[in-house]
Amino acid sequence: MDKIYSSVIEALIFASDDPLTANEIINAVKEIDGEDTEIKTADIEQSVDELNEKYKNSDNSFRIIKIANGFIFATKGEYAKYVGFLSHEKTKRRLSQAALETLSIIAYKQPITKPEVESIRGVNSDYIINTLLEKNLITIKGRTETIGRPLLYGTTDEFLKYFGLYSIADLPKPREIDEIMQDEDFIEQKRKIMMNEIEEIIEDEVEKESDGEGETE
Amino acid sequence: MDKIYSSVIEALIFASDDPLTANEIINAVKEIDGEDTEIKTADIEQSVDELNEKYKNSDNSFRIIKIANGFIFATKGEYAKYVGFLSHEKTKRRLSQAALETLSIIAYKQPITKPEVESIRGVNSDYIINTLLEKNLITIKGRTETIGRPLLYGTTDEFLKYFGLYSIADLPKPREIDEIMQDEDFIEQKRKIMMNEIEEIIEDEVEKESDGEGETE
Amino acid sequence: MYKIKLQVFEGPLDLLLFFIKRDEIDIYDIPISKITKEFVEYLEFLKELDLESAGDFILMASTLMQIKVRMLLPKEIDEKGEEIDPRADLVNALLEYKRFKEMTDELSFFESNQRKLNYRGNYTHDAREEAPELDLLLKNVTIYDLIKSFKKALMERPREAIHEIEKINVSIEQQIEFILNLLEDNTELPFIELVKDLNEKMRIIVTFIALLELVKLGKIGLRESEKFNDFVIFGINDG
Repeated sequence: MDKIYSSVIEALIFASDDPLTANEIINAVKEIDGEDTEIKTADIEQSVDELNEKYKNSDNSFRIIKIANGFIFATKGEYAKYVGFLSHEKTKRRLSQAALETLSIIAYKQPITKPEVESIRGVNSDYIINTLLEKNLITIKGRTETIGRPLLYGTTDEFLKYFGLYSIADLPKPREIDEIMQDEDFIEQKRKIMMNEIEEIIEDEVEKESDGEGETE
Repeated sequence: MDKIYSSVIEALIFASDDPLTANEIINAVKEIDGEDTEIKTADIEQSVDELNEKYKNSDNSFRIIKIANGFIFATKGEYAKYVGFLSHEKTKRRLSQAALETLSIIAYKQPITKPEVESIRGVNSDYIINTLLEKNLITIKGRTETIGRPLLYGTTDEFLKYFGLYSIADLPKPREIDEIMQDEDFIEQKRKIMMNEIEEIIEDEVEKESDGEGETE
Repeated sequence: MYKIKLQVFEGPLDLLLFFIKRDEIDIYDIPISKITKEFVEYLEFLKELDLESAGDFILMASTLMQIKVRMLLPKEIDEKGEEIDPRADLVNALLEYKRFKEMTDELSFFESNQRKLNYRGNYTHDAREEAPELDLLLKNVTIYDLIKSFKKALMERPREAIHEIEKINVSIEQQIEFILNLLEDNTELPFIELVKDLNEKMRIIVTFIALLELVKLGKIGLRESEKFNDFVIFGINDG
């Protein structure tokens, strides 16, 4: 692949508001420069790595991330507070526990029916499933062949994007049941969650402050 | 001004939905890092110039431009062909709401004539029906015996394949649609009815239970 | 009653896991009587609050009581000759639920990380060449989008429902006459003008079909109008 395509790849990813797949990049290049242009998926991957190396060396505040089967530019986490202050839309509400719980079941067991989700959760899940459908985090994937032929649900690309995953295979595996029995506490996990909560509080504080600001001005 | 703010300025311009003015940047920085942070309009201008110089030296395919008193990122003109092709592709791939609506009516009411589709939609649907025909999502299934003998339309195997359906009977039934799309009040209503039923069962259980209790414990 | 924050519990399984953890209970040897008692106490509290998920808690209470009754009866034996623990299904349900509850924390962690990232906000000035013709394809459209559209179409449909349309007595032949009559008085006729007094959608549609029939027969011609979304009808004399 020609060196020049590195810039084209950069421009294409930069100009796309959705994660761009390697195939979409290849198609665009071949469409403009001819079918016989030498450009393969591995070239794209390599270019992205090189570009990211370059951004790192130049202290750029953004880089290309691999998400939802594609590539997209995103700012580094350390600028979140500045950006969050400017854009309130970006500090929108997190998902509820119930929503996360339901999503994790659907993500791992997909395609799965509502009765199956409900039997694992032990609670009626109509409303949560409606909400997740509306948020485009899950969708209908067909029907089972069993009695009553209930609808099957699965996760969407939006789900991958929301959680920053490249593919569904990137989800950590749920622990095996005997593992759960062994250590009840799951210390590492708790620590992580606690850290999230602290950040959350800080975020809220920042938001509150900036809200107050607006009122006085 | 600290060197570090160059990256913050970059991140802010990158993530802003609207052209960002120097004042907005200054406000954000002072809000997060304190009112007494040394940062002036001239610093912003200078940082942007330096950033652009950096992008030029690194052969980046984007740079910051100044429009309507604000800064925004934009990809360079030499990639216009590629970027143009890609956004065109994206528009093409999103089935418009009108097309989706027409497709859904045909899927549920097939075989159906164009006048019938139009009477449900309330608008002329020639163009959309032609597009759906071209995309092989619908096809002509025959003619009615009524006056004018209008053509009858129905969905294709391609349609089933796209939506992952085995047969057209697998489409969610109107009852299921209502269930999925029902509002919160309705769900709440249904739950209350269910709760009353279960409560009766449980009262019976408790009665039986307390009868047996005394004998063993 | 314990001071338990209500919203902490996502459902009855969650509550049971809380009891198990709090009292350091061996999940394979749950003291059913004790747990049931606590569970029912909590239920009373919950019913007062008229919580949405109360039904599911009541259902679990009933299951617990059934298990309790079965524990009092002589032990059942499975086909391998082993004793069946009446609590086995409950234990499995608890463990399965716990697996996913843990994943909830993982997802929450991913969510937090992702929220720190920001995507590009403004694409308006990217240099892009306009591409030619535009057509439509499917991408990321699912059955859910399809049924949502269907529901919307049916809810927003015009007042003339299909059963009403059937009652409208209009034929293509009638409308052919109607058009030809109008064209005797006017040499040219905008389509909008032609249909402006036709109230029912079906009558307009039939009139339109009649127009096409007349064009096919070579009795009238159509040409574009200067006005947007309109066209002009003109008569063609035979011979």
